[in-house]
Amino acid sequence: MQRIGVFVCHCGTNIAATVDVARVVEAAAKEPGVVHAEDYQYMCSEAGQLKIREAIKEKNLTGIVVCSCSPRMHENTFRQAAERAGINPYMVEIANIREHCSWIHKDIEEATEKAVILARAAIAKVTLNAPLQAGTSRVVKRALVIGGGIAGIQTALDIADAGYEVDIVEKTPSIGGRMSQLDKTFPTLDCSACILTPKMVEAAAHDKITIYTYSEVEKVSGFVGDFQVDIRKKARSVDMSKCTGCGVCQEKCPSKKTPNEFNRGLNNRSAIYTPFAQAIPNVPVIDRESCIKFKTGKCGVCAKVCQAGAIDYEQKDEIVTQNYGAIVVATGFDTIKLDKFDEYSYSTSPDVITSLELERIMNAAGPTKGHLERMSDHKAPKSMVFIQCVGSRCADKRGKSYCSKICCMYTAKHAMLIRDKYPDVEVTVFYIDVRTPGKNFDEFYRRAVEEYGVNYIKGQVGKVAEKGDKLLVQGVDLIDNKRILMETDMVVLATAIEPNPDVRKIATMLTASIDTNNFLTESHAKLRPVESPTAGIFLSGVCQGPKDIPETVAQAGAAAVKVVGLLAKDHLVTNPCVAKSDELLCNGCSSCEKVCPYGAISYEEREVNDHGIRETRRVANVNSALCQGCGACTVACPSGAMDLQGFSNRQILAEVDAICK
Amino acid sequence: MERAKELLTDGTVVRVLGWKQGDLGYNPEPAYFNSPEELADFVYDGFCGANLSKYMIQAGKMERNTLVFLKPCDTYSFNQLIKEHRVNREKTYIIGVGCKGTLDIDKIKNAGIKGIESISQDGDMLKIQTIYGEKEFPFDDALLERCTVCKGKTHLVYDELIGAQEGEEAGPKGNRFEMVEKLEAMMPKERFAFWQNELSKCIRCNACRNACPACSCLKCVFDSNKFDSAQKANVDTFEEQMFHVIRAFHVAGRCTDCGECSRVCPQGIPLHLLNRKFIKDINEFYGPYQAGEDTDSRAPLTDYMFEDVEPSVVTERGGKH
Amino acid sequence: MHRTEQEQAELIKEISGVNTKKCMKCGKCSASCPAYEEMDIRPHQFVSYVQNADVKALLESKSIWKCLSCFACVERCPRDVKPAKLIEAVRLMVIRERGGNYLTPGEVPELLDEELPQQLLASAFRKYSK
Amino acid sequence: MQVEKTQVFRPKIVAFCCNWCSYAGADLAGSSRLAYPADVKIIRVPCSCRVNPMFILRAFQRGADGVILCGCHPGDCHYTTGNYYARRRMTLLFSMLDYLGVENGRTRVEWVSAAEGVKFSTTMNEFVAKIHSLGENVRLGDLRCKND
Repeated sequence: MQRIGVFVCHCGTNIAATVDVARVVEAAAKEPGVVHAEDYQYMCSEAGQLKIREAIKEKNLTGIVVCSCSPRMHENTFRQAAERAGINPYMVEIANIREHCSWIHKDIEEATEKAVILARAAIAKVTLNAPLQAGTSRVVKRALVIGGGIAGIQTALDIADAGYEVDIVEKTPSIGGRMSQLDKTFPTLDCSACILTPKMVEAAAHDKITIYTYSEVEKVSGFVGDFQVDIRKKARSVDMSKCTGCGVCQEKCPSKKTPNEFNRGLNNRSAIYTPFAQAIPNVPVIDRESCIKFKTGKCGVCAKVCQAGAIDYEQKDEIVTQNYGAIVVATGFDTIKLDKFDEYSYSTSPDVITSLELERIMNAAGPTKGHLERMSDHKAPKSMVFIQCVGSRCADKRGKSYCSKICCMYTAKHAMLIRDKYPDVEVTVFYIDVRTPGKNFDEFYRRAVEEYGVNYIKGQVGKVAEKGDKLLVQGVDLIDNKRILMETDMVVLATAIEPNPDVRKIATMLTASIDTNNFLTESHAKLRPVESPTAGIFLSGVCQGPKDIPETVAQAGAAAVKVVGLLAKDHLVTNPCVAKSDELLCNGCSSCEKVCPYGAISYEEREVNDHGIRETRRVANVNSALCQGCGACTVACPSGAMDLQGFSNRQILAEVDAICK
Repeated sequence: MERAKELLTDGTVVRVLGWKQGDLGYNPEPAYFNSPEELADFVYDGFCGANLSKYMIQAGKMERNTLVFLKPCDTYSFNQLIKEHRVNREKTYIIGVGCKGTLDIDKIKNAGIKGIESISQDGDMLKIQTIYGEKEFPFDDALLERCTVCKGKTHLVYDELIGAQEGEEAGPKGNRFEMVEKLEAMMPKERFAFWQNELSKCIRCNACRNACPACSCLKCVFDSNKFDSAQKANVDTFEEQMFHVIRAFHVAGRCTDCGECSRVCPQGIPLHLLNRKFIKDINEFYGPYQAGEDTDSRAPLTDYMFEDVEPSVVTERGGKH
Repeated sequence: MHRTEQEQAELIKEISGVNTKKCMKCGKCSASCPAYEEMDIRPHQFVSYVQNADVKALLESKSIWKCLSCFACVERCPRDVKPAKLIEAVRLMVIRERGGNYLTPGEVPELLDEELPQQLLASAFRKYSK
Repeated sequence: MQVEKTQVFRPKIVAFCCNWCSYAGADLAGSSRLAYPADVKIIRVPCSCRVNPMFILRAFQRGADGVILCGCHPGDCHYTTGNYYARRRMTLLFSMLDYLGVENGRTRVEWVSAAEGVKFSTTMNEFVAKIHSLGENVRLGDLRCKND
């Protein structure tokens, strides 16, 4: 028989103002099994906890109920207090009489009555509690970073510098990400490549970092401290150990008609290619869909010209399986598709481009070698129009409801750079709001206006139409309340950004939660911004929400610290509220196994002794280290063999009964 | 039967699971036959309604192989049991037997035919020997409800067929959801009255549970202390509702609609209407699904789609309050 | 019956089904409007006028007769505000106050064309039939 | 003249809330002081998928007038897939209860995130109002319990 103590907290007046605490104590004392009941001003205080510890010792309590604030607040506090007094910490139940009672009800009679019922339910539950032992699980001292952009590189460098092994998995043939496509960066106008390339080189040279490019995460199992991950290394068709990166193969490749992804399709590339000159690794891949050899079997030019004999048409995808203690998601972003924004003529006119395309045009290594020109006739523009918020802040399905955050600043950057380099080009920016929170950001924008003479007009553009070899932009100036109809040579759209579409697949593999916009959800919006709610999964960069480079780098470092904090531990304490199967009731039907999100349930042939009948049965076995305690299996099980410790069928039914009494 | 003898003699199997004549002319019962001699009692006629699949759970644990006779619809149950790892296919030799439909003795009795001694079939008619002389009754009028909406004459799993051909007369007949739809169209009060009347007949004999090939738990939750739900007394209507609702829920997505529950109910409660409601809902909400059709697909309740209907569909669709 | 401007504004919102608070003042409605130059009060201003219960000016505005009901503003609005619906509501209010519509309700269905927004036809008749 | 004191109907309502979203949403409703009737009593479960149909039937058997299940929004489940299973289970169970002639307004599933204190409170207000309109649950009550 349990000996239960009930402790009712006043929480100052937070509870006591609407709940008659004395009556709750009185009612609780009458419940079967309760041998002690008292109230106190602040149960969570050191003095309050002392009362609990003393009562446990004096009255030989086996379980306690604390009627106080939400268990999400102080469950741990009271569990520790119980443990210090020598009883199992899982013999503690909380009746939430603050958030769920005193704070939402005004009538003292009603609130007190409810508090008594909530106390009764907790007493009924704790009567059925059993001591649980938290286990431990190992921590693999290695981290995985998914995505090799600036976020992934920075996270990997910081983890590696702390002395832990890190693997970067990058889908494309080179690390570098979006930042490698940018020309200059705001607000200092550093050359993007000049600041990124050293980091790429550092990552590649770091003895603690292994980089898997042209690779994807294929399967993830396990849990915090010990994830098992399958990485698919796609066949590069080039032997990385032999290739010297001389580039002759790319020069000689006869297939040169594939849109160049790195240049956003503004020019073409060869079938064997490295995305850009500073690529890491500087080893090309053969794009098998474009390669003549793979399509027709005839060609083989690259193999013939390769002095190193590195070309390997027979190469196959390879699966690398590795264990990790922590995983960082750094999958980055892409710009949204503009096919639904007909009014801007993006799909019909080559002179209407996105800002990321402009980055490539402005870049010395880009399709125009850095000369500002129209893609239709390669003439230098005399005037340019920038349109902001294309697809951002959009309530309808065509775009995204959020602000993409970076566009105001990069548009100011583009406008400024163009006015600086080509002073005869008229630059007009149509904006809804110019948002420049950030150090030196507003000053930067003002310089664009005041020093460089960029013409900012408040008002979203209604329409862009082709008119001869010009573009006709129709808008309004909301300040002057005047119609604007202007002819221009080029239109640049500040296109909304969205998380990399692959992230949904990755989030599912990681069981990391994701919002309706496909941004990964952080564990707490303010206090745990780089952690996913799934233990051991961390977030770095735009996969979590729009951000610029400095913010990304800061978050990458923060994620790295969290990873290091985890990897520094030798063991983790596991949640003991896990599923447990009664082998005598188990039918072996596999229903539980099918609904388990963690693959924690396996089946084995086991000899059981069912009341004297010895036989070998197929029974479920729960790996308590993998189980996270959701309880899906307990309901899938028709015979009731599967139960959840800490939230058992009988415990919950006891609560139901107490509430409905 | 001859074939069974052969297989017993040549050692392919060591026992045969079939039906033997009961103490009346129309109540054959499931039986094991361990020798060719015992097979003399073997019988197979329209009253061999019993679905032998469930017995194979037990047989699978015995030494060596067992021969079992399965009617087409029984093979769905057997398949479902394979899926749930309850039967051992390797230790089973299945003879798929042809089926013209199984009969409901109560339909004959209710027609006023009393003192039945034996029944035989003659074309479309049943010849019934009674103590009052020979009577005739149309075969089709004596069919069990489940056979009037037969899901097809194809065996899904077998080693050989007798009296049936492969791919014979596939496809279901009739609308098995007719009565479910009728109930759905009623006012809630009428529905409640209907079920209150039906379920209050329940004597908790557990025949439905014992006959059901899906209800095959080693120990039923209603017999264990896991839910404080072990109570057999017929206390009031709601106790019975709870039992039957949970029973139907536990077999939802696993029930092949074999109709054994209703066939064996001594009180004549149309229990299959509970199972069919789940089947109908599953088909409507999550796409057509026939339990036992295969041995590897995910059952509807262990599967999901992101776009699944919300539970509010019940209120929106019903709305008749 | 006399209504205050505030009441009129509420009525306009009710008739049109427009939530003026959704407007983020980007001006894309006016930027898209083919009749912009003809208007004294511009489409984007309709939203803030209604929001501020400045209804008298709207009732007297010539814009309500210049709106083509082409729905470009409705199509392009990133916040789903539907300025054309507001303009129609103001128009309707003027017509109701003057007393009498230009068409009997029974005549309207025959004139409907599936390709056109219903409002286009209805408002066209209100504007030009007299 | 004696005024007869009328018995006010105080429904018994059980709310199952998942620990990660809805229970936190209820906490937020509390800390935001968003009132809802005291008739609602919350039972904390790790996930909506922990809720066995037995619990719901048992609540009704013991005299509950309404049962509501709250979980994370589909796609947001802390355990990834729990609420998808809960959704199917509850859809089928509620449909069955409806089929048995139990008013379908007495059962409800609502997805409430940890940030939706307002939604939690409005949902509970709506649900209690609905139960008030349906009155005492006579159809599923356990007569045995009421007679003693």
